[in-house]
Amino acid sequence: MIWQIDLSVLSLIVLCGFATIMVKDLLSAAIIFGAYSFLMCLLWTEMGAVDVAFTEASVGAGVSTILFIAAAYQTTRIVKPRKSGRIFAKIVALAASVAMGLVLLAAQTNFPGFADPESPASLHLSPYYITQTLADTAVPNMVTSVLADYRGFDTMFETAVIFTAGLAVIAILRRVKHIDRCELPDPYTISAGSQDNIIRFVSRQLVPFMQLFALYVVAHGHHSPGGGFQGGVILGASFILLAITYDIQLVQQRMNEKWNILLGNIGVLIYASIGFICLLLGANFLDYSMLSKILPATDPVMARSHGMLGIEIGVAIAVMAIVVTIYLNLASNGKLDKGL
Amino acid sequence: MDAFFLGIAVTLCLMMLLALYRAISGPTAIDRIMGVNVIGTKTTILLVLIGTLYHRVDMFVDIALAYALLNFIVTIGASRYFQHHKNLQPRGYGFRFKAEEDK
Amino acid sequence: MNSVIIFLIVTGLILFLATTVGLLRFPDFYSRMHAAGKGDTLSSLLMLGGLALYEFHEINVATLLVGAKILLIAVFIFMASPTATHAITDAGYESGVKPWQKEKTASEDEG
Amino acid sequence: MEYLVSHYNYWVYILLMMVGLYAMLAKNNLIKKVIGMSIFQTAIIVFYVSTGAKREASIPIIAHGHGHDAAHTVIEAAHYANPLPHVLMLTAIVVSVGTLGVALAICLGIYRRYKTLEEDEIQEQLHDSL
Repeated sequence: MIWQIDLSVLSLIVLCGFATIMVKDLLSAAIIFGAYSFLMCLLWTEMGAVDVAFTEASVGAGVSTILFIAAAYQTTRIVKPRKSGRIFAKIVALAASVAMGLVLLAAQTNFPGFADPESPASLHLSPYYITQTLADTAVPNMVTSVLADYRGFDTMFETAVIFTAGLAVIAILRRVKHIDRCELPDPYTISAGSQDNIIRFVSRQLVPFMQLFALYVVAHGHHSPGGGFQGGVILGASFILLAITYDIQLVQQRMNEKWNILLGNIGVLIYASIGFICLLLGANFLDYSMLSKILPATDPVMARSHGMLGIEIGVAIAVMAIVVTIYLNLASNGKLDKGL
Repeated sequence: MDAFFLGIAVTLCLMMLLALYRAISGPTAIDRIMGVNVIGTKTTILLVLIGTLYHRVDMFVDIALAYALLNFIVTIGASRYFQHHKNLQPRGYGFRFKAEEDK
Repeated sequence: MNSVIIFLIVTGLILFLATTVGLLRFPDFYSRMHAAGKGDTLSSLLMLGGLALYEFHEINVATLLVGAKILLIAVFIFMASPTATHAITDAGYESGVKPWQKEKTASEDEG
Repeated sequence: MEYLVSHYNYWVYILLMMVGLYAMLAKNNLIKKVIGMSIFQTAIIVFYVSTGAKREASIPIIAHGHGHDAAHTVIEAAHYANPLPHVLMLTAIVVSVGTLGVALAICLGIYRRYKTLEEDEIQEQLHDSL
């Protein structure tokens, strides 16, 4: 950690957080929230959490702000002024948050100092991960090895949670029949002038690089920050860029809804089936060292590394499909024909 | 050289504060998008700078590359909002809308 | 070598200072966009160029790769940043922001 | 003074948590509440990542480690940041996108039915329909 940058970025973050809440316009709030997530990414890089920063970079820049903008697009950006009865609720909320703040402030006096190497969190369990990762799994990036190997169960169910979120969005929003559809006023059509070609041309050039880079992130996650989650989000963001600059129909042609849901399933299935293969080979669930029996020319250590790569690919596929599904459903209000 | 890079990084943070002022107080939402766009570009540079300070640039450069690729999705998406919605919001935030003038 | 790096980065910083001053002081949307679009892109390119040059202080495969990646970032910013500027300006024009004119009175300016 | 220097990170997370909780409780607009929820989430992530930071420590990726040939280099736990909070928070961020998507989908569903995002107007409409 570098405390000079830490202090300046933290003050910027607090400012941004207050501004996001204060501003009286949903679109502006979404945009300032984008700046907030940029600053968060900086904070985590500076604290040394590169993988977290990478996730925040891809999620904050690529997906979450766009989801807010899409929601404001489909509903309204106007926040109506508060009615008089809300003052009581405001006072209660203020009292509750101040009370919570005081309780936490009282609790943090017993915390170890910031960045203390002797803090209890850094003395138990994590030294094992730090010192044994290379010998156990031949993966220099400890975050990847802890994520995919030591805590493989955790990650599997996180992937399942993301998959469930995608299903929930489809269940809430998707409208197939015409009777179910709630017609909003048609958005103003874009002027089909020549200016729009510039944006389309540049994004057409950038999308292949994005997808190639996402594959690199998935494959190189063992040796540098990155992995299945980040690569999957970047892949999904490339489709979101296509959907914004062209239209949703184009993305539908490339990856229709059926394939999207199927890919989400396949991703989670790849993860679970690698676990079951380990089980069939006589080891515990998700114990990749047994994979050396079926993978040619690998010892148990390298087999763990290869097993991690396999589940990262599954995670990437699932995350990509779900991110694209969530965006398409939100941006088109469940109709999947036109939108933001 | 490290002290120089640290000074540059802190100065960039301070200048981001000025850009953030435009993003927070900007009279219209488009001004805010502009401020956030500037902050995003500077974030890319600060990521590489922090990597240089840690002496591990090879690990940080991927994050910066992801930022350079993804940064403008927000900008394009937000500006797209205005191209679609240009006369759906007659009560603008400091704008004069075309539809109002036509009347 | 070091003096070249310092020159590049400091020039980028001064250009970025000009950008932020323009962002704060200019009277209307289009002139602010003018400052933000140009100064931002050029200062980013200069600073990334300086940082890439700093990576080349010893030449081997690893540093060459990192330097090439930093230059690739510069290329992507060079593509993406003017496009983003164009998109914002276009959005402002489409939603009918009026350019600022000097002879306008304050009451007209409010609209 | 030392106490001040060593605890300022915690104050920031408390402040952000208060901002998020206040927005979730007091704001009338549903999407504003969702933004408050996101800020609350990031406050928790700041706290976790702060516990993983170490003074004078590098990022949790072993330097120059490629395959078996680097196995004989000595690895000290104090030289690398604690990877465990990073892992937990990495998945939390991606899951937060999922929850954000579901929350916004519910907002869209409510808007589809009640034509408003304001909490009190929805309550009025609910009272009228009873």
